[in-house]
Amino acid sequence: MSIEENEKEIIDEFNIFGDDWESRYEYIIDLGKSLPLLSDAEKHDNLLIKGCQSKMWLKTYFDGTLMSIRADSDAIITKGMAALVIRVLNNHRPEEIVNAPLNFIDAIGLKEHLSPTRANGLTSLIKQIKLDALAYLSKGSSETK
Amino acid sequence: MSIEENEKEIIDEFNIFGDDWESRYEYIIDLGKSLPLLSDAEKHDNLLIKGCQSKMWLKTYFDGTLMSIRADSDAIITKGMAALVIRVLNNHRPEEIVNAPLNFIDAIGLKEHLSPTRANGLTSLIKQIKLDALAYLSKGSSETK
Amino acid sequence: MAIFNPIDIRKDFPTLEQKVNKHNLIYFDNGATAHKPKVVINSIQEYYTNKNSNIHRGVHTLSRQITEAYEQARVTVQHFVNAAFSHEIVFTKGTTDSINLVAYSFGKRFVKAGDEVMISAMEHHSNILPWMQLCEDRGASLKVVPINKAGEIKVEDFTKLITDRTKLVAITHVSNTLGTINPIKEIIHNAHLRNVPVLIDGAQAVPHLKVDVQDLDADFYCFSAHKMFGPTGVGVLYAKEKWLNEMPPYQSGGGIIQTVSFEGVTYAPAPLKFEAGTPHIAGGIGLATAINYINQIGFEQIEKYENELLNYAQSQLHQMEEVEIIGQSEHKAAVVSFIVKGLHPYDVGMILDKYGVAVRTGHHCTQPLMDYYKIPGTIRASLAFYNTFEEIDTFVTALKKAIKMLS
Amino acid sequence: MAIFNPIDIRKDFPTLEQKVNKHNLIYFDNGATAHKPKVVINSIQEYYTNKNSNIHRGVHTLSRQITEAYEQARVTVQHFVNAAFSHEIVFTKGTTDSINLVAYSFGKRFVKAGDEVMISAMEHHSNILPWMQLCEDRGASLKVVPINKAGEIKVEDFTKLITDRTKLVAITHVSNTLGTINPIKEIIHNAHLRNVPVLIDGAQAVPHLKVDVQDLDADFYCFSAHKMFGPTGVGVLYAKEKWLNEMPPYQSGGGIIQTVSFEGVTYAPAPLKFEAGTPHIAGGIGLATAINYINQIGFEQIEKYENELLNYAQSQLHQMEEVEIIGQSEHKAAVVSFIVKGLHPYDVGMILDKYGVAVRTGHHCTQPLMDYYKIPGTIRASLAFYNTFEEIDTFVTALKKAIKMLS
Ligand SMILES: Cc1ncc(COP(=O)(O)O)c(C=O)c1O
Ligand SMILES: Cc1ncc(COP(=O)(O)O)c(C=O)c1O
Repeated sequence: MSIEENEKEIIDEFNIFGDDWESRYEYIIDLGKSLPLLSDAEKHDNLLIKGCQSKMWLKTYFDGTLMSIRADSDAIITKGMAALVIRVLNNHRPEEIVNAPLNFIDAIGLKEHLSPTRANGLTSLIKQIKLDALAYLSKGSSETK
Repeated sequence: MSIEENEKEIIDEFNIFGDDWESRYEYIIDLGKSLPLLSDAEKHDNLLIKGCQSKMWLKTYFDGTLMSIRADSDAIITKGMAALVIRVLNNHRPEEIVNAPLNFIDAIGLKEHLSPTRANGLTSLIKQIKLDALAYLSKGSSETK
Repeated sequence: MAIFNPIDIRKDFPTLEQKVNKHNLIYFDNGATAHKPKVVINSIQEYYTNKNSNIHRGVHTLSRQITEAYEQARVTVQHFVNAAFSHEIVFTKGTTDSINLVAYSFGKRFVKAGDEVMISAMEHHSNILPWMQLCEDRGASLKVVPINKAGEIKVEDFTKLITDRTKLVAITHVSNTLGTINPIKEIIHNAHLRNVPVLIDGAQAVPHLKVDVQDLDADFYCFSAHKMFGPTGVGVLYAKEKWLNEMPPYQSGGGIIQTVSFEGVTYAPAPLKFEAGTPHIAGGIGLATAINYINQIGFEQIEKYENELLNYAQSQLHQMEEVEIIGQSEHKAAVVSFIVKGLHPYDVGMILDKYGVAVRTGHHCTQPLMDYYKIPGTIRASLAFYNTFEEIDTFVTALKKAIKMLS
Repeated sequence: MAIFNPIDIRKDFPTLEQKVNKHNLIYFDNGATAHKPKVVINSIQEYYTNKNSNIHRGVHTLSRQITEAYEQARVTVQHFVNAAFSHEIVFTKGTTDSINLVAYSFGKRFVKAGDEVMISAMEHHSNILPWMQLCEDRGASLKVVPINKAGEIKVEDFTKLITDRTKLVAITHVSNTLGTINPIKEIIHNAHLRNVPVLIDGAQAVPHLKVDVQDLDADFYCFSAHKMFGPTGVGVLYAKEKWLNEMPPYQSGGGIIQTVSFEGVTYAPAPLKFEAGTPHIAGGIGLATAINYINQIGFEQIEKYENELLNYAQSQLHQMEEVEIIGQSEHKAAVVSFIVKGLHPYDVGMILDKYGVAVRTGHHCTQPLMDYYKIPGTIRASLAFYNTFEEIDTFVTALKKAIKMLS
């Protein structure tokens, strides 16, 4: 599925919740709880994304064609949000990732997580994923970050 | 005449002008023009009062009983105001000078000259005269400042 | 002095009358910044509408009038902290600016290689970093007085650490994270026995309790208007006249000098020497209005009411097993920090916000303190006299829902 | 863009509608501070009434919303001066604060004993004293580029004085006393040929003309909100990203770091690194509103109208024998300084005030310039786009009366 199709799918899922923030957040929290994204051993400080109130680790990998993304957080909502972003972007080509507008976050009513307050790591996460994608693009060969 | 009587006299003179600021200022300006208070040779920098937009020189003298005061300014309104203050305080005992409330400035409608803006030297002039008076008081013998 | 009634008081604060996420706003983030009563907002509006002019510089009427009003504001601040002279009140940008001013000017004059500056383990970054910087610049060293688990400083610990090289003690009056009211009068007394001057970070004290700098014998006392119901961008440095006279200027520029030539300058006396540039005139006017407003209520009533609020909030939280209160001193201002076992403060804060409850989560600019407690942060409810018991109930209900959702 | 009509414009500025000493106020002291349009006053009131909260720190809704608004204000400033990035905009207390920041942080990193800093003879104290202080602290020397009698700097004079030790050039865009618009684009170009960065004091430029920092290629550009129809207590430092990255922080405290322990700190990237403490949030919001207001009128119309005003005022004054205009450059913003032969500026200003005319008299914080002209001060009429030809007529009439009274 393309990035856009992934986004569409999530938007459809969230549409069911209507105006009800509680269900939306329960969904995010469940996502955060269910997915062990990185093992404790993997959570090195050099994977930390700067400027979040909660800790956020990011690990990306490039096989020469597709980029895969893993991330984790010590805060459950942040982790759930990261899981959504990964679900959308994972296993796509770096140029697709660089150009992804990621409108779905706004569309599913979670735009508040994109605010420039430094409390929130989502903006930084997306920025770092795109920076990694850019770096892979310019190098072209497989690599881990 | 006592300081209070001097003040009373000036207030009476100014009462004639009523609400008319132009006459009041013409009076002050005339005062400023007519009185050569210090000769140019006397206008040493060490007599300068700090913090005025116009220059203001102050010279006081104490004969052991009475204090005499002379002052001058390169701005004519400042000079006129100084002349009024001198007319009130000159040749009085230091303790009288220290305690003089100088309400006349307010009473004759020239309170604006007492503002704490540093543009205006009148407040500094009065402060310095009183400081000199205090110094004479504590020493007691004749002296020039 | 009218009888204290928070319901009436709340009417003075328009910001409180709003819905957040469809709930009535419950604002428990007063430690970050407090809301402004209408009189303060109106005084700022009135300044810009009718009185605007630059000060100290013009001979014209508007300029003269606003200079007088601004200097009157200084006198209002003087009386608020009971300073001996109005020229001991320096207007700054805020607490951070005040502390930086002292670190620079006092440091330049008095701190040399090998000297020591002493702070406590519960300081706000604004009362840590300027001293670290000073010590680094001058080759001096920073000494940190420990706290106990309850979040208290022992006066003896302070006294013990003072040496002949100690040049300054800098300590907070009230901890923004823990709420602890430190025994600063005793600390100042003991420091003075060793001839060491003391700077007090009063940012979190002035909204809650009566400060008397002469009774405390503080050498420097710093605070921000925005945390005491006044405008943003303005704060105060109180300093004893003798220090202001000895300290060189900090920033330089228009307004701080008597004469300038390229050969040299003569400085104006304090406070002007420390107030380079056009000041935040509307800020000074608004701060004075905020002080008058506080005085009308009176600290006696404020302290009594806030104490009841604090006790109620703490007792409610105590009843929740999963909650641990961080900062258990017996002397506290109306600040409760806590953690929920197993949950990240950020998650809890996010969900509370959804219920209209504004708390702050994180390290509250006291990272070393978080390291001491080995926690990533806390959830902080910081109260003001316009908060109510009902709000605490609603907050506790919301907190329970949040915990349920997140567990 | 509506057609420019000062009569309509004046209605936006409530402060202009008042009597001073029974006369309609004629406010010709815009160089000291400008009045605020209602939209600016309202945006400040609206902030305090409904949006007040601290920024960057909270997860709650109010805090998030105001953080976004404050960062949006930064973007508005960015576009106003056409900076390449919004993170090149640092919010400060004002021009003086901005210049002190650069003197400290750039100086600490780049200026060593034996180096030189270059300014001009027409600088404001705020663009003299910080450099004198820096040079004194570092053992560097201050070089002063001369001006001619018309009040102009010759680009060649500037270029000639640059040496291999010149580390920075600091010069005003528009002289607050003379009105001269300096050829800063050429000066910057020439300084860059020698690899010397240039700081521009833009305090008196931004209210009058369009500034494009990229076109100018300025390294640093400083200005104050209060002189451009915005609030007091807030200003801007524009700096090229590369300098901000290389410069150490100035003030330290809450908000400027990523991590702190007593062992060391990691700083946040610019602009946060330079914005310690709670900022003047209402100030940032008000400044952005002022910029939007100016943009609505447009600098094209402003420059054209002000030029006409300036020419008219100068030609009226030229006709008076006893008047001498100080500052006769062909490139001037709407500022006229003059002296009346045989009279002290202070006296003239006092009497003008009695007729409701607010001018500034004195040295205008440019004492070295007064020394150059060998005068104690000038009378300065500094105009804004809300001033009118009729006001100039009334002013000239009042001036004639004042001269008559005083002569
Ligand atoms: C040319 C110039 N530079 C700097 C300043 C200082 O500005 P502020 O007082 O707002 O810091 C002024 C204002 O008087 C000025 O006219
Ligand atoms: C204890 C303490 N000190 C200093 C500060 C810094 O105050 P400001 O940000 O107003 O400069 C704060 C505010 O967060 C504080 O709580």
